[in-house]
Parts: sequence; C-alpha cells; structure tokens
Amino acid sequence: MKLIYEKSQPGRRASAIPRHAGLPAPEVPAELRRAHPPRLPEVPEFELVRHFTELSTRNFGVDTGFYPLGSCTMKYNPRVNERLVGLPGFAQLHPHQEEEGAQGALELEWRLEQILAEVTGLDAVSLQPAAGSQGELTGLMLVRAYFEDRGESAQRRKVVIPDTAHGTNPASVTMSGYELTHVQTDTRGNIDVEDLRAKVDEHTAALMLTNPSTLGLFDENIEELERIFHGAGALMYYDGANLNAVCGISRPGDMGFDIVHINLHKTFSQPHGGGGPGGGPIAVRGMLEPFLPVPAVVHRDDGSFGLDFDRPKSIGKVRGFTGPFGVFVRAYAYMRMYGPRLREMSEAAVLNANYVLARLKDAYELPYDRLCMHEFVLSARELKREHGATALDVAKRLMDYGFHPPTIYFPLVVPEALMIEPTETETKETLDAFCEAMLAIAREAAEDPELLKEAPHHRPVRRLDEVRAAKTPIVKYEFEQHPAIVR
Amino acid sequence: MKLIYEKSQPGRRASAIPRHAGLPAPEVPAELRRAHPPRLPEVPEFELVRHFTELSTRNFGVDTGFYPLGSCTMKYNPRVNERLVGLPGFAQLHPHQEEEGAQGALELEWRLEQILAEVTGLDAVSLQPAAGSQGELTGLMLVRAYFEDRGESAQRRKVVIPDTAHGTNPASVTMSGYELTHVQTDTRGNIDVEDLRAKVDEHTAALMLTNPSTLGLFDENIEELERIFHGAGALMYYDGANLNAVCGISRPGDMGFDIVHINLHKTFSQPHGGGGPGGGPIAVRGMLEPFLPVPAVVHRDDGSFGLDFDRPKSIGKVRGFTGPFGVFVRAYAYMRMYGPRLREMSEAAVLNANYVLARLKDAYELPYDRLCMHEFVLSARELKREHGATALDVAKRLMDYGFHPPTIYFPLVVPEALMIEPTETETKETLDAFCEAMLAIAREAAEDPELLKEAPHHRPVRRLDEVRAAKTPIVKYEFEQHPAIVR
Amino acid sequence: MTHPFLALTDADVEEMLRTIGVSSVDELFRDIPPGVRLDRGLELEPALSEQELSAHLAGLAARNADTTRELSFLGAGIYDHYVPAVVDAVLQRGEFLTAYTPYQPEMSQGVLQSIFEYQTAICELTGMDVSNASGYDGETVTADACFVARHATGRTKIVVTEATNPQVRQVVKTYAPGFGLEVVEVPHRGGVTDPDALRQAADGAAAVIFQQPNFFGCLEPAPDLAAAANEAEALPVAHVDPLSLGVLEAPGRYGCALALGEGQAAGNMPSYGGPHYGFLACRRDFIRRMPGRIVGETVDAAGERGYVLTLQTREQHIRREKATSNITTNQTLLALGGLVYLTWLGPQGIRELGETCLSLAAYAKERLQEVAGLELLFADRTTFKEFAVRLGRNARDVVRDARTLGVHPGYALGRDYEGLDDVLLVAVTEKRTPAEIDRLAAVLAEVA
Amino acid sequence: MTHPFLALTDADVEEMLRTIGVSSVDELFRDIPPGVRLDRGLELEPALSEQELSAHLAGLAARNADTTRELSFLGAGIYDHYVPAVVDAVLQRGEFLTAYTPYQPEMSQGVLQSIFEYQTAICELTGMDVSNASGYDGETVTADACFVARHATGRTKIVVTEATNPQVRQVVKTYAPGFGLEVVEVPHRGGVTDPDALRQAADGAAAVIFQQPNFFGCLEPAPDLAAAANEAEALPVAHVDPLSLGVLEAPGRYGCALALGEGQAAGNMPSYGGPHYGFLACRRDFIRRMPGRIVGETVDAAGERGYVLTLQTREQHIRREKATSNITTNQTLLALGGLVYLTWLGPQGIRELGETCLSLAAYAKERLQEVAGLELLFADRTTFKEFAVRLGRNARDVVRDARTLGVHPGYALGRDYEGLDDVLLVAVTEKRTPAEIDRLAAVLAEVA
Ligand SMILES: Cc1ncc(COP(=O)(O)O)c(C=O)c1O
Ligand SMILES: Cc1ncc(COP(=O)(O)O)c(C=O)c1O
Repeated sequence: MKLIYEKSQPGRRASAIPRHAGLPAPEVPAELRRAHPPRLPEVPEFELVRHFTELSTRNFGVDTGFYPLGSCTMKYNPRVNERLVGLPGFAQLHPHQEEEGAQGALELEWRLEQILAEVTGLDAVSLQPAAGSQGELTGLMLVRAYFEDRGESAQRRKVVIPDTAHGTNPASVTMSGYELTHVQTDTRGNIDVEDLRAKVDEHTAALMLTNPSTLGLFDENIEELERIFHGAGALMYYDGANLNAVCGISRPGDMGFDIVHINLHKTFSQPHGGGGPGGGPIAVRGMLEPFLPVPAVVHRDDGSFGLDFDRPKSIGKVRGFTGPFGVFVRAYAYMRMYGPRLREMSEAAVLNANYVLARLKDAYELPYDRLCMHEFVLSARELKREHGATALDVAKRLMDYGFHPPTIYFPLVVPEALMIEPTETETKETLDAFCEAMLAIAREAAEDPELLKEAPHHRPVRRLDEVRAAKTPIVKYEFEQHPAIVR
Repeated sequence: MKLIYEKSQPGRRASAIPRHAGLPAPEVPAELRRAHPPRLPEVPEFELVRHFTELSTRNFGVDTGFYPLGSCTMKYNPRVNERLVGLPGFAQLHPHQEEEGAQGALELEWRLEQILAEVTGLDAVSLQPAAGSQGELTGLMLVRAYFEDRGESAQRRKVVIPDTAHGTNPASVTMSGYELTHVQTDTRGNIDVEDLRAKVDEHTAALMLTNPSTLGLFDENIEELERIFHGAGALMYYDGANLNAVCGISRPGDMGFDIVHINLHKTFSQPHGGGGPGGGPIAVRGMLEPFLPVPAVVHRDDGSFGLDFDRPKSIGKVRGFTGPFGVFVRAYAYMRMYGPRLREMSEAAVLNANYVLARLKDAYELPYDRLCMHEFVLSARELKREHGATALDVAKRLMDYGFHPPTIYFPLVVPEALMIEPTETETKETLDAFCEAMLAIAREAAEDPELLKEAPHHRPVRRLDEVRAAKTPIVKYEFEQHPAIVR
Repeated sequence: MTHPFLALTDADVEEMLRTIGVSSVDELFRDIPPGVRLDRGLELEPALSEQELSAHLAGLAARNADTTRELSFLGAGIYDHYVPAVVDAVLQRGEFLTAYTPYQPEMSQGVLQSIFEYQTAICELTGMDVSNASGYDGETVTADACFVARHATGRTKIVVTEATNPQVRQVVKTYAPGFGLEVVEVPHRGGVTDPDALRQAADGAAAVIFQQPNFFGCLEPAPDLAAAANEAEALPVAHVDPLSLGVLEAPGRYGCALALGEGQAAGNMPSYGGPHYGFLACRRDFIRRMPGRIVGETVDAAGERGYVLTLQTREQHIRREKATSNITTNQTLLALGGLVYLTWLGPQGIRELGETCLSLAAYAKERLQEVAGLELLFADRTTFKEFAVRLGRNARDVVRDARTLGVHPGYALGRDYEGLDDVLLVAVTEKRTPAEIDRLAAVLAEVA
Repeated sequence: MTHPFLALTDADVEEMLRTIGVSSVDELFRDIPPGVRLDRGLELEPALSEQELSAHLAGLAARNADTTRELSFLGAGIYDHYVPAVVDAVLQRGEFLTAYTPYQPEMSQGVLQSIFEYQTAICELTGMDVSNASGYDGETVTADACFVARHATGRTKIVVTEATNPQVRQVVKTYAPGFGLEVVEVPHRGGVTDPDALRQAADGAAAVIFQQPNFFGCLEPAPDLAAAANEAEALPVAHVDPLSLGVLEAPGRYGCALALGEGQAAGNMPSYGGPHYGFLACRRDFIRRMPGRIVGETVDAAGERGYVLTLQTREQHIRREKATSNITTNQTLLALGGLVYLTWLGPQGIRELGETCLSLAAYAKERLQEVAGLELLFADRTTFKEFAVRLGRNARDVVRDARTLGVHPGYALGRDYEGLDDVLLVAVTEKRTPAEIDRLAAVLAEVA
C-alpha cells in the first residue's frame, strides 16, 4: 500500500485555517524564517480518512480478535472509557488551570490513588510516571533518595534482579546509576533462594521482582525473600506488570514490597494504542512518601483538592504535570465498574490461563509443571529439535488461524519460549478455538513444517525481513528517490 | 461468519442495569406479563464489539474507497459533522422541549431553510420529510391540497412522469392517490416534447421531473416544459436527487419548478448509513406555503425562533416533530463549510463525471452522446451480445478491482445500464484507476468472459444467489432449527 | 479548487478538460439554457473553516436546554434512556456509516447480516414472523401498516384509539386520503380503551390500531383489544414501546397481525426528534405486502451462507406504481444502533430495565401523590414508565416555572387533549434516580 | 460471573475446572502462601453500571473549568490549538486503539506504516534524519537527549538555558544523577539567551539545550546558540514547538544535533497534561544511540515493501542493562494523532497556522499595550504565539479575578521565575479570535 507521501499532490489540502483581515502582518526575522516548507502530505480530507481507514484494516487489535500476548494483558478496553475521556471537562482542561478550576480532575486523581493504595496494600501513590518502565526508574530514584536520606547511599549500590526479569528492569537499573546483581531461577520457577542468600548484603539497595513472575508463577518463597531483603536493610520493588493475576487475592504490600508500579494500560485497561500510551503510577510504603515526585495530589481539610509542590525531600519531577491524566480517567472508570469485584476479574484471568495450559501442555513442552497464574510459558524446543519449527514459526502460523501470536523468546530462561496470556475477557469458545489452532500447528509441524516456516499465508504481507531492515536502515520516506510521484 | 445469535450463551450479558433497593416492586398484571423472554443475544461486551467490528470489515463504504453508485451521490462525509451532531445540546435535546429551551435548534433549522431556499430558488421550506421519497409524497399532497383549495381537485387527477423517472416517483403518485401519465424520452435524452404536448391538459395536476435526469442529462427544453405545464394550470415538481450537478449554477425555482425536494443525504452529505437515514426537505413557491406540514419554524419579530402549529390549510404531519434533526445539523454544517463555493462543488462533480465518461465511451456504448452533468449512463448491451457479459457481470468484476460498482439496470430506458456518478470528492488518480479497471474489464469480457461471470473472486463471499433467497424467504434466524448452539 | 473536500489541482483540471475536449469548466454546462442559469453567486455567508464552524455550532448547541443540563421527565413518545457507548462506537465505523443500501450484496455483507440480525431481534421482541429493515419513525410505520391493511382486507376504514400518540394519529390522517382511507378514533375511558367500544368501531375496518402502553402510560387490556379487532376481521395493529417488551407480553402472542413502533428508546439519542427508526413487523401472511427492505438468507456460488435484499418485487425500483410503498432510503444506521443496543441489553437486561422503570415510576407516583394539590389522573390503572398527574393549575405554566428551577417536569397533555390543560405526563426512565424524583416532587410542590 | 467484561458461565467454569483437574477456582491459587493472601474483600465502593459511572464522571468533569467554558489564554507548554475531527475518527478505529507494540509486523502493518510516516513528518519538520516512534512527553525526551549526549560525547555536563520550560529543566535534573550528569543553567538576558554566555557555559559540555520559541514566547537567536554549542563540541539540542516550524527554520538547518519537543500542540487535546507525545529526532550519526522504537522499511518473502521495528539491538528487551533506554510502552497512539494532524495541516496549513498565530499574538500585544498599567515585558523581542506582559499587581491574583469574569488570562510567570511575580505569559492560538482578544483586554483593564 502507498505511503501518504506517495498520495500527495502539490496544491491539495485537508485543512482550512482561519485568517483574519486587518490584523498585524505575521513577521519573522529573515534569519529565523523557514526557508523550505516541510514536505508534509498534501491530500484532501477524504484521502486522509481513506488512507488511515485502510491502514487500520492492516492492523490487528483486541477489537479484532484474540491477542494472548504474554506480559501485556491484552484485555477488552471498554468503549465507554473513550467517551468519558473525551468529555470537554477532561479533554479540554488545561494542566496549568488553577486548582479551583480543576477540582473534578484533582478529585479523580485523588480517588484513583486511594483505589491503587487499597489494591496494592500500600500507603501512598504518585500517578506521575508515564509507563511501567518509568515507574521502575522512578522507584529506583526513590530507593536512592531513601538511602541518601539515611546516609547509606554510597554503600548500597546494588539492585538484585532474577534472570526471568523483563528487560526494562535491568535497563532501569542502569539508568538510575545502580549496579546489577543477577539471581537464578530454581527448578520450580521460583527465585533460587540459596543463590540469593549469597548475594544479598549491606551493599544491596533493593530487589526488583515481578510476582507472579514472567513465567506466570507465583514465587512460593515470597515470605522468605521478604525476610532476606528486609533483614539486610534493603528495599523491595514490585514490577506490577502482572498484577492482573492477583487483584483482591494477594497484595504486593502484604507480600512485603515497599514500592510497586502499576501498569494502568495492562491491568486497568488503558487501550494500548499500537504501543502506548500507558500509565505507571507507583505506590509506596509510608516511609517513602516524602520522596515521591512533585506535585502531590492532596485532599485538604476544607474538602477541596489541591497540588502540593512543597515536598523538600522529593526526587523532583519525572514527567510533565501530574501524569497522563486521560489514562487515569480510563483506569478510574474501569476500576469503578468492577469495585470489589476486581477479584473476579483476576480469578477469571487465572482460570482462563490454566484452562489453556491444561489443553496445550501435552503438545508443547512445559518447563515448569505447575498451575500457572494469569499466564504461562511453553517451549517449542522439541518442535524445533524434531521438525525444525521454531517458536517464531509457530507464532507466524497462528496468524493464519486468525489469532495474534503470544509473546515469543521471552522470558530468556525458557528456550523457544511461547508466553501465553489469555486475559479474563475471552469466552471459552475463543479459548477452545485457540487451543485447537495450537494443537493443529503442533501436528502441522510434524507433518508439513514448511507450512509453518512460510507462514503467514493470509496476512496483508508475507513474512517480513527484519535483518535486512536493520542492515541498511531506511527510517523515513526518501522523497529524492521517488521523483516520479511529484509532478 | 456466525450470527450474533450463534455466539450467544445463556447467562452472559453486556449490560448492567441500575437497580434500586427499597423502591416499590415492579408490578404487571399476570395477563399482560411477558411469558417467554425474547431470545436476544447473550454476549459479553467484548464479543459485541468484536462481532460488529468484524461485520464492518465485510462492508464497503465511501471511507473504504470509490463508490460511483449512480443517483446516490456517494461523496465524502466530513468527520466533523459526526462530532457536531453528538454535542449534548443537539443529541440530548428532547423534541418536546419548550421553544425557549430549544432556541439553538430552532435557529439552526431556520437557517437551514434559508439556505435551501436560496439554493433551490424558492420561497418557503419544510424540513419535515424523512427522505426523498417522502418528500415526493409530501409534494404530491401539497399539489392535492393546492388544487382542493382552488376547487380543481376532482378534475386534476393526473401526474406526468417520464420513462426515465426513479421508481419512487410512480410509487409516490400511487400512494398519493393520483393517476400516472407516462411520457417518453427523445433521442437526445430529453423529454419528448411532442409526446408530452398530447398528454398535458386540464386533467393534469403536475409534472414530476428530475433535472438533470437520471441519464445525467440536463433537459434542454426545460423552458418549453415550463410553458406547457404552467400553461395548462398544472404544477411542476422537481425531484432533487440530482441537485449535486447544479448548485449555484441553475436553480429549480428558476427553471420553473414549484415544489422541490432536496436529498440532504446526497447533495449535502448526510452519511448514508448502509441505507439511511436521509432527509427530504421540500421547498416551494409562496402560493404553496400555506399547505406545508406543521409545525413551521418561524423567526419572530422579537428575534426568537418558534414553531407555528396554527396553519389551517396545512396538509398535516408527515413525520414526527420537525424532521430528522441530526440530519439537519450535518447538512447545515456541510453547507456552511462551502457557502457560495457550493458552485465549485458542483463544477468538480460535473468535471469528474465528464472526465470518466470521456475515458470510457469508446469501450462501452454511450446511448446519448452528449456532455453529461454529474453522472452518466453507459450500456453493456454490446458486451452482452458479443461476449455474454452483462452489466451485472461488469459490476461484480469491478469489486475485484476494489471499487464499488455503479448503479445497474437503471434507468430502465437504457438496456444493460451502468450508471456512474463519481462525485466531486475524488482525486484524478482514483478516477484514472477506475477507468483503467473498466477498460480492463471490457478487454476481459472479450478474452475471458468467465472471469466476469464468476466474479467477484476477492470478496468475503462469492456471488450470492438472490433468486433462492426470494423463493423460500428466510428473513430471521430460526432458533429452533439450530438447537446445537444452545447448550 | 483548494477546498478540503475537493481534490483537483489546476494541473488536474487542465488535463481533464483536454481529455474531455472542452476548453473550460463552464463549457461543460452548455446544455443548460442561459435563461435558467443563475447569473450571480449564491447569496450565502462565506465558507467557514472546520474550526469556525465548530465554534458556531457549539454556540447554537449551548442555547438548547438538553437533558444533560436540565433534569428532564419529558417523554410522550421520545425517551431519555441510557445509550451505551458501544452503540456509537459501532455506528461510527466508516464501513457502516458511509455505505448505502446493500444493492450489491458481495460488498455489503456487514450491513446485510446486521439487518438480518436486527429483523430477528424485532421478531423476538414482538413475537412476529417478519420484520422489515426499518421505516422512518414510529409515525410513518403506522401509516405503512394502514396501507398494508387496506390492500390485505380491501376495506377502507382505519380505527385508532384516542389513547394512541397524537402525532401518530396525525400522520395516519395525513396519509389516509391518498390511500383512500377514512380514519375513526375511539375515545378512552378513564385512561384506557374499552374493548366493547372498540369492537363496535372495528366493524368493517381494515385495521384497528392501539398503543401499548398507551400515550398516557397506562397498560391497555391489549389482548382484549386485539380480540375485538379479530372478531371484526380487522387487522389488530399494536404500536408498542420496544423497551416494555421485556416485561410486557409480545403482541404476536395475543393475536396481533402487525406490531410496530418508534425505535428511538432502544438505542437512539433523542436528537430533537430524529433521525430515529420505526420498526414494523407482521405475521408471515403479510410478508409480500410489507413495505421497505427485507434481508433474507441465501448461499453464494461456493455454497456458503450469505445475505441479500429479498422479495424486491414488492419495491418501487422493480414494481414502480404497483409497489407496496415508495420508500427506499430508510433508517438502517439507526436500526443498527437498535440492534447493538438490544444485543447489549440481552434478555436479562431488557427485563431488568423494564423492572427498574416500573419501580422508579411507581416511586414517582407515590412521591407526587404526597404533594399537596397533585393527584394521579388515572390512579387505578397500571402504568409502565409514564403516568399522568393533575396539577393545581395549567400544566404549561407549571412547566415554565419548573424549568426556571432546572427541572423539566413533563409533557403538558393539554397540547393534545381537551380538558387536560392541567395535566402533566411524567416519564421516568432508568436514567432517573430516586433522588432526582425527590427533586421533582420538591419542585412541583413549589410551583404546581 | 455475569459482569459485562467477563464471559464465563457456570457451565463454562465447571468444564474448565474439570479439564484443569482442580475442584475450585480457589485451588488455582494454591501456590500463594496463606500469609500473603488477602483474607477480606477489597474495600472499594460497589461496582457501578456504565450508566451510573457516566453520571459520576460527568459530575467530576463538570467541576473543571475547561477551555470550552472559560476563554483561555493559558499556554506555557500546553496549547489550546484546534484538533480536527479526523484525528479522533482515526484514533478510535479499534484496530489502532486496541493493538500493542508491533512486535509481529505481519499483524501490524497499519501501525508500522503510520509510524514510518510519522517519523518522516517529524524529520521533515525538524530537518533531521532520524525520528523515533515517540517518547512520553516533551520533558522526558529532553532527558533522553541527555543520555544520548552523555554516551556520544563521554562528557558529564548538560547546559540548559533558563528560558527553557521549567518543567523540562526539572525533569532533566531529576534524571541527571542516575545518568551521572550535572546540569548547568544559563540565564536569559532580556528574554533571550546570549550566545556568548552560552558558549562559555558549553565548554566541556555533552549537550546544550535551548528552546525555540523559548518559554517566554521569544524567538531565540537559535542559529547562534547552535553555533556556540558546536564550537564547544557540545551537541546542540533544540526544544521546539512543532507548530512553529511552518514559519521558523528547522533546527536541522542550523546545525543542531538533536531536535525534540512536546507534541501536544500538534494533534492532542490538553487533557490536563496527558497523554501526549514527545518527539525526538537526530542526525544520522546518532541513530544507534536513539532511545525507543524506530520503524524501518524492508520487504516481505514475496519481495513486497513492508515495515518492521528495527535497530532493536538498541532496546531493553534485547540489550537489557546496556540498552539506550528502558522505554518500551511509548505514546504511539498520540503520535498517530500527530501524524493525522500534520497530514491534515499539510505544508500550506502549517505555514498559515503559524502566520495566524503570529498575527493574532501581535494584535493581542497591541491591544494589551493600550491597557493602562500593562506593559510588554520583552517589548523589543520577536515572539511567536506567546508573550509576557507585566501587570500592575501579582499575576496570580489577576488570574483569580479574571477567572470570575470567565477569562483565564494566562500563566503567572512568578510560579517559576523570581522577580516575575507580576508577569503574565499570554498564549494566543489560532483558536482565539480578535473579539476574544478584545475581551481579554477589557477584562485585564478591569482587574489588572
Ligand atoms: C514484566 C514487565 N515489566 C515491565 C514492563 C514495562 O512496562 P511499560 O511497557 O509500561 O513501560 C513490562 C511491559 O512492557 C513487563 O511486561
Ligand atoms: C432520482 C431519485 N429520485 C428519488 C429518490 C428517492 O430518494 P430517497 O432515497 O431519499 O427516498 C432517489 C434515490 O433513492 C433518486 O435517485
């Protein structure tokens, strides 16, 4: 399909801009004035609409079908949230509006914080971080500020992460100036406690852990972990990406964690938008509250809501304003539609995952044979060894059956990993159809592996060459090389 | 693809309905109480969204691509209109709201009437009719009321329509209790004036004419027609379906017409919605104003707007309230974005049509070799005679090229008719691509007619059997015959 | 031609004129006699940009007291029910929104299947065998039914109860002369129709039309009314509120020949009166007399199930003056909204919705009865979501005064019925809360 | 489990448990030690229906004074530009809205191609070679640029002008310690930055960050600032208003290494601060140091053009602790909004928009200067759409008083700058009209 730039013709336009007679002429000093207009597309409005409509049909979303992308919690995004976020009182509210003119927004933020505190079992919340990874970074900044405040910052330089950790965890450690300590996973899929004990000491600043882990397994030794870290004077950070498994069932605060980020776009249904936006609020234990980003949302004694910038120990700001407000509206709306029934949400997510697991585990290798939580990881190692069909091939072949593939090749501890997260918002019929497809593909791998290796066959494009893209990167349209399209 | 009823499972639901404790119990006498619940679908909200999203992808609209459906003016529907019509001040306004609480709506209706009066060249407008065909019927009711008022109603029983007329014209004549007089089309595509002269007399109530006609031709003798009908004391009704050709160029009122309906969904861009809604306001000469439907929208001396129900000579009401208000919002918005530049709109529509005509007339038969207005009619008669490929086959084959087919087998005076209306909202590139496809199909008809007869090949379904559907009509889902789907 | 909705560049125009073989755009209009050309520009205000237009229309919208700005108990045919967000999300899909009548079924399976599903939903609700794809509104489908009845029975009289929506009756009367019909109205007795009176009137009639719940909100003895019509061999036609059909019996179950009504309550916004959809369903006997589109199931060349417009020989584009109606453009998009809404509701939802309306309205009756000077008009009748209350003074004055307090208390029945100048018709949907009803009572206590 | 967002019937649950081989849902959680289980229900308010939720949120929204209810001249980083309806129409397409990062390109050509088009638009606007797929906002992309500069130069000092958005500076300072960076600020002189002062500060710096137009709305001598940085072999980083780039020169044309900024003005609603997108573009030299997603062109197995995420070895999921950033979820949907908006604008539109802003702001300056007691703060500077005006009294008090008259007159600069307590920063976008500016002048005449 053509690029929008290839549909452009000089002189066409979609916009009409108000012009006013009798005003001062627009003046820019010559040396600052734009010399060559940007080559933005020149198309009438209907071409614009058709172009993006057609593009959308070349994309697959949760609204299109089953999207069991592990670790991403691709659940249904309620349509009412889109309507609510578009209310002028929210969408057209300027973030510099005075507190008196933003009481509704501030109250919403405050209420959202209360709910998140209850769900995580912690004391204070900052909504500011823009996504999970920024939540992690913010959390580690809090760790640093906390230990600085206690005079232990020079001593505590290490952050422990397990080998199952998501890539953002180590990256955040680096960006926050900490050093990494890796711990292994034991044969049951828990953190290897013996390995750990040897590595945690007075130089340890914190643990970063996802629980349930990226294997979809709840760490059975969580209480022991708590004793080890807190015993060593270190803090515990909870990567909340997998909170969808445990809402109302088990709370990070109760597990012993001191800092938690919540992925609003996963557990609480901010639509993922092709890659974002997200929201990564952090919840903390009381002793860490003074260090949270400014401004803090406060509920004043007179019943009004406000912003408190006067937090001398605060780490500062990690993003503009109070955070991605539109994401808060959606998350708040979503949680209000569940209330205490959030527990049912998590139960259904876990039930769905275990059902699919039960149906697939004979056909695919299951590295850790336990009940899973909201997701699980299979391995295509045997398929590869026996028939040459990789996890990638299975993924591509699933497309032909009308499903989005699972996450693949992650977590790294599982070779040829297939990480499957059905979420709670699927019918049993859909789960069954997916299982049938997975089972059929396992058979196809044995009978006709080319079918997998050449997949997908029924998408708008065939398999794409990623190596070539990286070798000679073409990262924007090169007008000069396409003179024909400009008359 | 499954029907929504086939995705239903007892116990699922998408809605949550507010319930209130402590209120009186809901009571319905036993003999009036529903015995068996309606078998509406039982699906969760995400299944609903996926179902209709998938259904939509099996449909083709103007937003999808070129849609040259003759007589239907499938132009771009500005997205801003959808936003405006959804403003609470419009969408949530109750039609029984008092005048003082609906000043904005009434002003909009009044302004729209003013614009339509200027565009049609007539004096008074009623927005009430729900579509073109209801506009026609309303117009004929006005004719009857007018002649009743003059005491000529028993005498004038006949309405003249040309053989090119749209089917709604004769149907409206029947529904209004009139008798039909048919006139022929001459070799240039105009009304045959000699045939006509013999048929118009003191029994004639009115002429109904589309001009430009459904052949896309402007009647060159329009001034003579006016003399004949008005000379006989009859009225002239203008079917405004083709107004897109002449906005700002030639006005029905100036042509001599006394009553005009305007298809707001064609010329003024109400999205067609898969079949509707539409809007069919009628504009009339002053002498007919007293007979217009009630209520009339009035602009009072004090500057306020109101509804006048006190019109003793009115024909009454043809629809609820003042008409399809949402359609008015869109049409008004559309016309305000053009203003006097509506002329450019019509010019572009006519230019596009003539361009496509010029490119196709060697490959397809052109029954009336004139410049066309906003649309034109080709014939596939030769293709059929020589290669057995009918207009229907050409239409189906066009689908494979990604285009919506033109209107076919209408108007009836052209055998194997292909009625093509490109509208103004297309790029030259799109028109060229369509022409190439039509030319390719003409070649295919000669070289490989089966390609046409078996078309379409690339749609979600193959060619559908319409005869079978009519023979044993299945017009709703038969639950009883599908016990399997209900567990 | 650099308008956002136009695309032709100067170069395009030049090339196109050359291909056509004319030298100017003006020349394309040479067939229009000079005498009928407009020799000036259109006298319209200059073109607005989208931004300016939006500001202008926001200004107009702001001068309307909509139901988000005024607590409203207005009903009388159009109701403030909650429309869930999924409805608009579906209707705004360009593939639905910008398509037209599915003449070409292979391009239109989305619309066709959804109409088929809509027809099924309407048949389920009404207990009928056949539904068309929609009519313009609740008024015009009633006129349509008269046309069906006239041709099905050969008779020329239509009986309609006085407790039927006045606008419905007006439209029927406007259409009647053209159909060669006379219209007879049967008065109500104490808020409902007397079956015996109806039986008398029905003698020799083509159809008997009644509304359930009727315009006063009261439940008619609908089975008895249908029986009265059937006895006279007139077709019983029920004009029903679709949202009552989760708790009230389906007309098909008590002998009606046709069931129809205004679809707005089920999935459309009030929108100052439209666009909405009228639904029209009948017993199988009348399938070939139905006006409007009907979608039927069939198979494609590969034997797969698919949907097409069917029984088109009823329609104007085939039958012309012999058609069952002149309708072509209908209300498909709004009917699709209805289908999405009814799917959202489901069988449990529609029952619960009806029950919530019943309970809230019963509560409202209790509360208003407690207000000194207020009296229920038909106190001994069962109502659904609407009821009539007699005030101390002219209802239009009460409406005006209540509105200054931010409450629209209902519809002044004196607009349509003699002797009811002091009567208000109060509608209570599931969108209202007990607290809002308390506020209504307080306001009426102040102004009524 | 009859929640609208859940689907499992009792029968489903039973069958699934049987397949799994457990006897209850509770049993699925057996790996969770009892000591860390929640032994009570969540203490949250009961679930709301969609209707109740909508009423609740409409109530909250109504307690915000948004720009449809108050005539607003607030800017200071977030602007009330007109967002055309096509933007939301595209973003609400479920295929875009509900997809995630296009890891599987064959499922995601829609998102991938549109990001590629977005990257092209950003490169065209900024005159750069490479754009990423978006960062969180204008603040964090500036911190990202510091990380790039630190690793590209090996240096540990960041210079930023004081006339750069205060929030941007705060975020840079929050990130700096983790990056091992110190931050030095260069004061403005009379509303703009002195190139010589900047040159001095730039010595040994990794990057020099300035804003164009700067926070006061003034046009910096940007080419001179970039030259000053280049002389010191520090990377010049321009923080730009995307909508100024129809009239102002592209940073790539005057020697900048990176160009970035807040995308909100181009196609996003103010939304009380987000979600928006930050754009980040650089010269080709830095392509392998860029943080975040980048889409590249390639071919499929049949040789057809297609798009994929590329240069992923920069990213955390491959490189983990050695990645160029920890970012994964970004702001794709908002950037898509930006692309749709910029496509809507086109080259003519963006120039005209800039000109309209320039003219209206110039008019506003004229009008406010006429008001007794008001004085332009940097009267001899050229400004774009925003300017500072000195009032007779504390600007926050003036804001409060003006708001009671329905006008928000602008941003009180004393929030961030010492000595500017009586200064107001007034933003004028193309959404304002001369009449509205007159109203601002009248209100300030009354309260300032
Ligand atoms: C386990 C885990 N941790 C952290 C993240 C990072 O969150 P975000 O994408 O919101 O930055 C993700 C998701 O991408 C994740 O799956
Ligand atoms: C020429 C002509 N006349 C009348 C009509 C009827 O208009 P409507 O479909 O709005 O009822 C149409 C379109 O369907 C038409 O093309």
